[in-house]
Amino acid sequence: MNLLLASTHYGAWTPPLYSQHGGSIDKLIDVVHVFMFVIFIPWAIFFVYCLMNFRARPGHKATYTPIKAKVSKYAEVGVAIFEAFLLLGMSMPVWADYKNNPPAPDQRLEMRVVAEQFQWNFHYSGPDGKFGATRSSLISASNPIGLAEDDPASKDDIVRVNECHLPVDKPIYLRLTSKDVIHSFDIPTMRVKQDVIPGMEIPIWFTIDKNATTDSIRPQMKTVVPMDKAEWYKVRHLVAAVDHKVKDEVVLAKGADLGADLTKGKELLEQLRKKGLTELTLEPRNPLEIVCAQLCGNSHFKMKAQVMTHTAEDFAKWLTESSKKPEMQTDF
Amino acid sequence: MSHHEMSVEDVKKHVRTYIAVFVALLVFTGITVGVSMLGQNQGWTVTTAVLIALFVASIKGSLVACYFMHLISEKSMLFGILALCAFFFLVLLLIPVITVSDNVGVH
Amino acid sequence: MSGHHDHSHGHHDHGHDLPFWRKYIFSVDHKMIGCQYTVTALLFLFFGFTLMMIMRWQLAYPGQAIPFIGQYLSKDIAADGVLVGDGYNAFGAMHGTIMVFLAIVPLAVGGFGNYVLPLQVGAPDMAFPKLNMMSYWVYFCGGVTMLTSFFIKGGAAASGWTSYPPLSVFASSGQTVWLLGMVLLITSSLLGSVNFIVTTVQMRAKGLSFFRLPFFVWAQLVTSFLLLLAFPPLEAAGVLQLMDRLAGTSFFMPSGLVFSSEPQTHMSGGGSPLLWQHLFWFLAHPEVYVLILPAMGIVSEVIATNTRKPLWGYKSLVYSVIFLGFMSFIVWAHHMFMTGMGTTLSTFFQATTMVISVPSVIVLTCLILSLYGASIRYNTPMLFALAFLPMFAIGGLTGLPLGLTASDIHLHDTYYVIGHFHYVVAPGTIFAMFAGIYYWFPKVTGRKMSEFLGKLHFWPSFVFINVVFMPMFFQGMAGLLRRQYDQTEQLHGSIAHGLTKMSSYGAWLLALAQLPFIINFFYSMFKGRKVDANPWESTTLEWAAPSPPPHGNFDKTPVVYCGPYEYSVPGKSKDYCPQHVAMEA
Amino acid sequence: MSTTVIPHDLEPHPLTGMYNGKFGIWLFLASEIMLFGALFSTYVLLRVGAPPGQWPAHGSEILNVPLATLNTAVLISSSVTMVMSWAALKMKKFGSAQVWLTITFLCAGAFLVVKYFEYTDKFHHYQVWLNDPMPVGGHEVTTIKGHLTADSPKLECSEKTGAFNIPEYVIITPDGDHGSSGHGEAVRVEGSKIKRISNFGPRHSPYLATYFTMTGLHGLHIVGGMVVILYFMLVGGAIWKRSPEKYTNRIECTGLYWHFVDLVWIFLFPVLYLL
Ligand code: HEA
Ligand code: HEA
Ligand code: CUA
Ligand SMILES: [Cu+2]
Repeated sequence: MNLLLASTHYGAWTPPLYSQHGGSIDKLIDVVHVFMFVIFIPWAIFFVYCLMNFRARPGHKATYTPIKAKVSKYAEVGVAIFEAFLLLGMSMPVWADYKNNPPAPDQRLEMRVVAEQFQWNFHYSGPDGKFGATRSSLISASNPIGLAEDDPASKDDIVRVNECHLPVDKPIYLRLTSKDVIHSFDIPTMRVKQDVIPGMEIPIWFTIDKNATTDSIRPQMKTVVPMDKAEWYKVRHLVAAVDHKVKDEVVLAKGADLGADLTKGKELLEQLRKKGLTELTLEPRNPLEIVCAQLCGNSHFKMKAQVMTHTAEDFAKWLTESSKKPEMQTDF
Repeated sequence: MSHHEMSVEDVKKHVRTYIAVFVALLVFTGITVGVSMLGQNQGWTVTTAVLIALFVASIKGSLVACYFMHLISEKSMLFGILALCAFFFLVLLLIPVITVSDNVGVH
Repeated sequence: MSGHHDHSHGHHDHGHDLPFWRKYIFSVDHKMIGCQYTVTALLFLFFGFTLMMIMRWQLAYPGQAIPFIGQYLSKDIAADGVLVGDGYNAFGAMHGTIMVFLAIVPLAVGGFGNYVLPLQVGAPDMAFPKLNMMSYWVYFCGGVTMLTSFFIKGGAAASGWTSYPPLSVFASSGQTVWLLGMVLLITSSLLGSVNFIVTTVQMRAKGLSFFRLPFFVWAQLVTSFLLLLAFPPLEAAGVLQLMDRLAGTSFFMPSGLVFSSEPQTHMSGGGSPLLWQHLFWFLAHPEVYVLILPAMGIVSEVIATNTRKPLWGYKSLVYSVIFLGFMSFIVWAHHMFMTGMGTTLSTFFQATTMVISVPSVIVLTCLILSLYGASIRYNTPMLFALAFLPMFAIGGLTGLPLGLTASDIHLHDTYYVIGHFHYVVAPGTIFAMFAGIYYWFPKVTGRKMSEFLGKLHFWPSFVFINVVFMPMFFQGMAGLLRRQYDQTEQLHGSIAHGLTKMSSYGAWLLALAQLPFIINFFYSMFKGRKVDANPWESTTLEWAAPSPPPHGNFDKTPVVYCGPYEYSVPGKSKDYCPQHVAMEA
Repeated sequence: MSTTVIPHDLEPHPLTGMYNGKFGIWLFLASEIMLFGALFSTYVLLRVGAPPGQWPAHGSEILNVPLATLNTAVLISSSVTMVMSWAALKMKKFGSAQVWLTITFLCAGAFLVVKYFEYTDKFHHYQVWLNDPMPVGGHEVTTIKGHLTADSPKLECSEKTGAFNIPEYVIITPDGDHGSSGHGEAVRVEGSKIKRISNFGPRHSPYLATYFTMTGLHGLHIVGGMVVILYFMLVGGAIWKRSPEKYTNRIECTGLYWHFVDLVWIFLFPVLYLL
């Protein structure tokens, strides 16, 4: 399976997990699938047995009377009981936890996420902890959320487009809204998904694992891809993890892109092959992405944002630095 | 009873019922309007107003269904189907409740 | 419409002197209407599949020109032969719409239901023959309306088959055409379902009590109730969306929308996007059972005949589908778990979703236990019917993690969902449809389809359809989202790309595997082996009529003496006792 | 052509007590209940979810209750005449049945005429929403309802949205206190001050959207019923001659439909006009 799914650490089953609540979701997924196999395999064996044993052949006659199948009753009741267990024992508690227990206001990082065709706008309150007012009449390409400059609370606010900085190990509380159509806020690696609906503000919250800073997970995802498996599609988001050398000549420097564009990317791979490079050591340019999970128009597939996770100190540093430069607010 | 084998006498009896129902419907229409005006003057709560209005409308509706549409003399098979329909109708009417009440977001 | 000449010879023997257009075009005979439905629906099935094959090219080779056909596609759909984003979305939305509303439902209900149901209940025709004809032509107009939307400015509807507003209200005029088409299709279904219910309840042959009805009839009856009561809310929703698009109302448009940086102050606002989702899924969940129930009905008929023994647990089958039908009205919001639903509601809908899986389990159990002690004949219809069982099991089981909110967080809107429902509708329903076609072909034409070509159709289809859909579960697990014009734009999409290619190749090979079927279908119609009225030695009433049945169906009005599946009754000379033959003591 | 005899085309089936047509029409009505159910559901949702002030406290603030009461009476009458027509047929009095049928048709027509006046009245009534409050008749207002005067420029629709473009200016005679027209002095409002302008048509507000959609759909049902009734007024004699029983049945089915349409109105009236 790993071969088929490409040889990265992105996994053959669920993707890697960097959030605290995600473990219980994964566990449920695993248990359900085990359950499914436990039902399906005996079922399939019995099926095949019947197909072989009861085929029409000379001298073989069907029996009119139905078999007395207590087993089927047990199986049906068993299925029902197990479903009840899945529901009551696993799914509902997780969901209740996911929905009912928001982190206390003084312990969380609160921010606003405003979705639109086709970008994610992130609004941080800045060091003062107060969100500036927004007005739809002020919205423009350079002020995507319509932040009111005349509101003092907006002075230190930070607005970022398609770039989201988050601290690890601190509850994050997002208030999701949309300006136009329905989007869906999805971070597969965090097991977070929530539709973003215009006219509503929907909160979600989660906490990122302590050691899941971008800088530390990127190298974990390092992988070696043989040149003949390196199709452009599979490597387009990956960069060279080390200097690639052929006879001491660096043909692909560390951090180099494999090309964001189909033709150029293919050419580059071709060149590398010609130069005699046999394998690539790669890592994701950015391992954490926010994607849009709800069809929202022709560029829905491109609607994504990069998540940069930082330690508490780094995040605080980023926050103060970014808010100090008001002209940076809408610089994207 | 099926209308199939109805005698002229039966029909004449029916006609008298129809007239009575007609009068009742007109009276109830008057009541609805009157009550609603009263309610507006007295400043009843929306719930009261809705309940009364729907109550009167239901009476009128039942009269039409039972007598004009002869529901009162139909067989139980039809009731079964209409009960099913009524149940799903109620489910439909729950949609607003569930959309508004149990959503983590705010409108 | 090409299908009308196909069944001509079928009616030569019964010399009513109807003009051509009364006999083949505006026919009121349920059998001709059934054939019209079948052929039209098969053409749409083929068309829907073609759209998907084109989309699968873009998925496997994003940004590369589509071979052969790319250059002929209009500018709204493809630029320089490369599918564009809007074109992909339009094809996707239309694939879903066509497959569900124009292919499978008309085939399963309009085609099989119309042809077989009156015969199986021993009726001379449907209760309302003219209404029946109308319902076909309204469906036909709905189909043509949908197709024209490909040619108007801006292209066909591109907001998914689910048409969620506000996106669908902002969308180009293809969406309006989609809505008009849907209103026609819904009307057609309503007319049809009234006809089916009345026919089943009022026109059963003498002696044919409800518990002697073939299971297929039961499945159709429940299906008709689903259509009757679930479709109108979508019709209402369609009207509301039309109002939003054409009359500028705001039923689904909340206040304060800003579209491409322009505040939408010309609208009143105050609407609710979630309202559409509720009304849509209130139909669309029962609709998925509309797709599966007739399929279960067909499979049961084929299995009963070819196991040569009574169906196991006929009554529990009947109660299960009734319960299934009822429950299907109260699970719809499991498609909306990610809309911000709180714990109360999600608990309710998860619970009903788990409950509804129980009758499916019972149906499948009954069918598989019917195999025990059987004498299974492996002919083509039986192969397809048997393949239905494990495929439906896989599709159904993968519904469970979707029905549990917690796991749905990760799986919602990923290819896992696509995998789940294609397992039920493609190797599930489509295979059942194939089984039905092979099974009843001799009744319709008096000729059998070729067994050799049939097996040449079955085996590759079985293999390749799994190649198409199995990888989707793994992709979905990896987080790959559905409705992606270019999956490799995202990190996890690019990583799962190998599987995408595999799936695409599977789809194209699957198309090749349909060639034997198409050849077989037309060849056997004219040149197939002639057979008598009851070639499978079956018990239900349709086999009591001549093949093809004349106008009015039965030579002599049948009377029913026993249950539907009296096979291998001990002490009888033959291994089957037809329903219309009084059993010797 | 068809020698096929459909069982229970005329005589009732013992299980349901109904002939095919009647059973069919009841099933159809069940589906209609679900259709209007969805619309009522929409009404409730939009009303409950509306921010304060967006929805009128009572429909009578905007709509004409006396006219609608009249219409209710008209429709109820038509229901009675319809059932009388059927009763007459049962008594084998074809002539008077046709008379009752004709009265039903005329009532339906009258209903539509009244509805037409109600509709056009709404389309000639306007509301202007302002960017900033301005003084009108001694109060600061953010919105003005009223009629445009003759010298107000003609409003044009935007091609993209279908809504009125903001005109250069409008001259509007504000409504009196209770929505009656023609009070107060006409005011001139510059286009730059206008946020939005709309007549009291469907796009005006969720309330009117619901009103027009529900009554419009109901009106279409009336029109459909009228077509059927007209058909039987014209060819009834021929069917009666061929089979009196068949004709009686058809009128019964038509009646069932017609009473249902009446029944829907009985609910629409209080819901839209009075609440
Ligand atoms: C024919 C169509 C069909 C059928 C039958 C089903 C059946 C089921 N479906 Fe599916 N579903 C769809 C078509 C169908 N579905 C479609 C089209 C969508 C997507 C729409 C869209 O978004 O575009 C969808 C989406 C969908 C979702 C939403 C996912 C999401 O968007 O996040 C969910 C969630 O609950 C779900 C659940 C189920 C369940 C629990 C069943 C159950 O009824 C399944 C029950 C069956 C079984 C449980 C298997 C049976 C038994 C055995 C294996 C026997 C073994 C037994 C013993 C040993 C005793 N489906
Ligand atoms: C009944 C419903 C149905 C059926 C049968 C199918 C069948 C198939 N679907 Fe379908 N699909 C949907 C309903 C269906 N689909 C829906 C609702 C969606 C969601 C749309 C949305 O997102 O809005 C979807 C989406 C969807 C996607 C996801 C697209 C995306 O999200 O971007 C994909 C991807 O591969 C896909 C593939 C296929 C394939 C390969 C088949 C194949 O199985 C097809 C196989 C077909 C045949 C085997 C037919 C053979 C018949 C003939 C050859 C006829 C012969 C003719 C004569 C004799 C005249 N479908
Ligand atoms: Cu935003 Cu998809
Ligand atoms: Cu569902």
